[in-house]
Amino acid sequence: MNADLAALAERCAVLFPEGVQLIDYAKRGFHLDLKVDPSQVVEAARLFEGEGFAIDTLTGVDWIKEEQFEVVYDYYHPRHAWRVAVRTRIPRDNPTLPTISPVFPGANWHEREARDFFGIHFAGHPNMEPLLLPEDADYHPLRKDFAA
Amino acid sequence: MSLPEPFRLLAFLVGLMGFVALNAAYLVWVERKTAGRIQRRPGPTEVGWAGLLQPVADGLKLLSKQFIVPPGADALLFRLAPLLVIAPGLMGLALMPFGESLLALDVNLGLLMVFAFGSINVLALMVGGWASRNKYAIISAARVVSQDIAYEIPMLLAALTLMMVAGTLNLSEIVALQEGPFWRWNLFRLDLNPLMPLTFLIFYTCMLAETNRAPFDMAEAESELVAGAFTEYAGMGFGVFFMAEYANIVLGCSLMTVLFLGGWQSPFGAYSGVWWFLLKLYFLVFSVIWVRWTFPRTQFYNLLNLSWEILIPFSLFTLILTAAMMKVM
Amino acid sequence: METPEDYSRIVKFAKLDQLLDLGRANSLWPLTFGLACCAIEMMAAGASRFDLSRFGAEVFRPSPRQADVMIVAGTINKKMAPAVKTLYDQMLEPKWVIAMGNCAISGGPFVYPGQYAVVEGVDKLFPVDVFVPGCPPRPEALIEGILELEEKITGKRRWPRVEPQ
Amino acid sequence: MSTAPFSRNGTPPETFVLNLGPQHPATHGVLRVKLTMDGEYVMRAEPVCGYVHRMHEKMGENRTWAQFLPNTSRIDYLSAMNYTHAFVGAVERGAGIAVPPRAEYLRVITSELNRISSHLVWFGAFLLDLGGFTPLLYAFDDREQILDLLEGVCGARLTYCYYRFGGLCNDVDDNFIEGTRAFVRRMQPRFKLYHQLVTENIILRKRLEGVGPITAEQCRKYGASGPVCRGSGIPYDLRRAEPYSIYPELDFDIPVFSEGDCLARYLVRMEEMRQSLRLIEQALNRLPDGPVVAEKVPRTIKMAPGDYCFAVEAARGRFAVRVVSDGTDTPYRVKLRTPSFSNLSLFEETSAGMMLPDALALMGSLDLVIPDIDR
Repeated sequence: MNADLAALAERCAVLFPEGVQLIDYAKRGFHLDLKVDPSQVVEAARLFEGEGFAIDTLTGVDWIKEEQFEVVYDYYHPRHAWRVAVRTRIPRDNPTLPTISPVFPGANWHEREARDFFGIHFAGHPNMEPLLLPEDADYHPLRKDFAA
Repeated sequence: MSLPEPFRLLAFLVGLMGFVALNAAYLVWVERKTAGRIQRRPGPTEVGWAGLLQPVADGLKLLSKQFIVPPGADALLFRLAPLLVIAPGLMGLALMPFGESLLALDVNLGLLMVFAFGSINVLALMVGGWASRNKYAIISAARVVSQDIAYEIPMLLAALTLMMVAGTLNLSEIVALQEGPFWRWNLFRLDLNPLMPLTFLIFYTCMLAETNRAPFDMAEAESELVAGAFTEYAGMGFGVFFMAEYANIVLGCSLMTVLFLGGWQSPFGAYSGVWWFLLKLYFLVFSVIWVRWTFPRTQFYNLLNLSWEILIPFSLFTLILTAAMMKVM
Repeated sequence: METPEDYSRIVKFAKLDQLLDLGRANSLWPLTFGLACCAIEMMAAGASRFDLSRFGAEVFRPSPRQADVMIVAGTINKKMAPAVKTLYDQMLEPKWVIAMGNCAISGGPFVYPGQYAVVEGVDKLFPVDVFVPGCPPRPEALIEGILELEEKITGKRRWPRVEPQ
Repeated sequence: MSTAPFSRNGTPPETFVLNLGPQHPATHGVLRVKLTMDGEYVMRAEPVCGYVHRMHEKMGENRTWAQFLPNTSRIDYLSAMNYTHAFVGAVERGAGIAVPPRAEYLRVITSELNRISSHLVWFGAFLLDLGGFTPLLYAFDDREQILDLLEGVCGARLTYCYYRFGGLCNDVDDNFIEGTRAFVRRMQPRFKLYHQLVTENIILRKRLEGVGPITAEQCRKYGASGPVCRGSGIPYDLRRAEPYSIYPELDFDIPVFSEGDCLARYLVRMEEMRQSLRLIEQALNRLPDGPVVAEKVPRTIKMAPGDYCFAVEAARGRFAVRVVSDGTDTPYRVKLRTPSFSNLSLFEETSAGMMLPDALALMGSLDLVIPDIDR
């Protein structure tokens, strides 16, 4: 099992020189960690989609001290049960990311939810209205500087 | 007790109104108690002894509820629909021979008139659904029309076989022909129509579909169309629809008792009277209630296919078979 | 849609009103309106063990027109508040409201400084008759709530009230 | 199977929008689906959620680790044990707390009991959508017995807060063990009853066979998990794929059906209940003695900065908690990956062209819990 995983890690390292890490599942809960530049997000999604991965979720984290949003895409492989976390960092003032919904339609709702909570705008997203907040909501609750 | 003509009829009609109202009230009680028993719970017990006053409480509450015509609804049709629903049930029962002399209208074309009144029910539900200007009600109105048309035809064909067997349309004569012990009943007259139990089953299925009950309750599909054709009705409007549903069930079951089970004839030849009629009637009504709480709802196009592809051919076949058997006999 | 003001204040039939109240109390048709966890306990109250049908209340009417009591079982969200208000307006006089569970009474576990989504209590939207505390309240508590509502309607208590020691 | 909507000789079908409103008997909660309908056929179904959004993730950020525990059992109140297990597991994985074996066994027993009770509620509600009223009452009868057992252990019927970091809050007594054994014995014949009454009913089979097909590709594209993906041929069950707690030591098999229609998902859940009974029996036989909580669990949890995931096979599918900690005693970010969110997201694509009753049967077979979607 580790051999195919290591082979996958090599392939990712070729495409994304920034940072590929094999993680011990027992400690962190996922197998492969990938730091990716915001523009390469769709490319990473296409790579994992080709490998047979499935979209799991999209997590936004607001690092207010470093003035950055961190967006983590989670993919898992139904056959080999691998779990990959792809991370990107985007500036806090105008957070935009290319949408991956053409590759994974499931991400459509996750991106709308991230827009609700953090105000991250996903370029090219079919309908960018709020999903969980009321239609006219202009506040983004999960930002650290959110006051009710 | 031979009152002059108009008063006798008036007494009968008043009696029938009371019979239908009482029926509707206490069939609701029977339904909730049987549903309780089937679902291992006691059903209404607190209101009066064993819940016997529960229908009275429901009636009082429905009577004293506010009745409004929803804005934008067609006021005239909205109020007309409940009347249109309850009227056929009453008039159909007026033709039913409950007992030898307990018969409001002895009409030669009794069977034809019952079916004529039966078909008004479709129109009433459609008018009710259309007038309340509610999307769910309109969908349910469309469903009622297609379902009842699909199930009117096999019912009529089955009734035709019975008419050929009995040779007359007059309901009291049909009952009179089934004189004597129970194998004289039409249901067991296999000499004339070997598939008579099958016709009985076809008639029973069509009666279920006509009254929108049990596996065919597409009109008032609780979990899909909120409350079907009478979503917007409240208080006594809804109460009348509820009463009409039970009146139609009683009408359908009493029609089957007259046609197949020998009306007020007793199974062993003697002591025949109205109590036998009521016994058979309520056995059939109980089976309708029993079916409701056991079966899920059928798929809509399966329901229509069942009628067009299975019931109609079968009832046609039995009709021709009966004609052939009578020719040969 | 403004409901007409109550005529019964002008004309009073003592005995008839009592009879009608008795009829209304014993056939409270609840509106199927489960929002969250309390809805499961409401279904359990309607199920065989804690049977609501003993009080004639097991006919859960989905349409607000035919329901008498609205059991608000769950959390009222700010996005849901206008819908709940419309449902309450669509219900017809005489109607009652049972606020079931802490979320419906006061916002329950989701009230903290800086919360942005929960309406703190259904009585901010419309008047509530009976409060059934608990998170979620046991089915017996809901039945006690219905008995409480019946006492409020008729003035007489059906079963002796159980005083906690 | 219903064909796609037919446009009458080229003219586009006139459609109307039917609002399967926030209050509707078939949605079992407050989910609104905007159905663009052509007559009886659904052209496009667009779910609108957020009507019971309860800010669980925001509350995670201003509560200490232990204070967030009651929230975990209110996200999906039907399988509250599994959800608490995920959060507690993530914190234990981050803070490096070991859990004694007795606690692990009891966690598996209570989680599986909770899975059966959740599947029973689904069974009743699903058949309520299809028009059969009685199975709901039978399912609730069995479920009441489970609730009594779990209430005897942790005092709550629905929102148990039974697990703590490093183990459980209290030990089980003997009549819980006898009660569970008696329940397992009583439950076996009940499945035969359900199969005779419901599964072999021709009306129901006609309602479910071939209705709402979901392909394995769609499951992968939308991230559907649990009985939804196992009904479409993907044998992905977290208890086998990413083993946690003591599931590797117990032997049970994963029911997988490849048809992908409502009937397949129905059979997966019915079979899963039987497997859970086997699991409970084995776990009860091997229940070790010993402490129920790890000895030195620090009062305030301190975790090395970084993010930790823990995923659990809940009744509805894969529930994962991603905890980001910055070393203080309150979590920096708690992400709750709930199964119903992804399962519902594929409803829009799969329900195009179906009739209204079929679409509702499909939604019932997805087994949605609405606060699980809105969090």
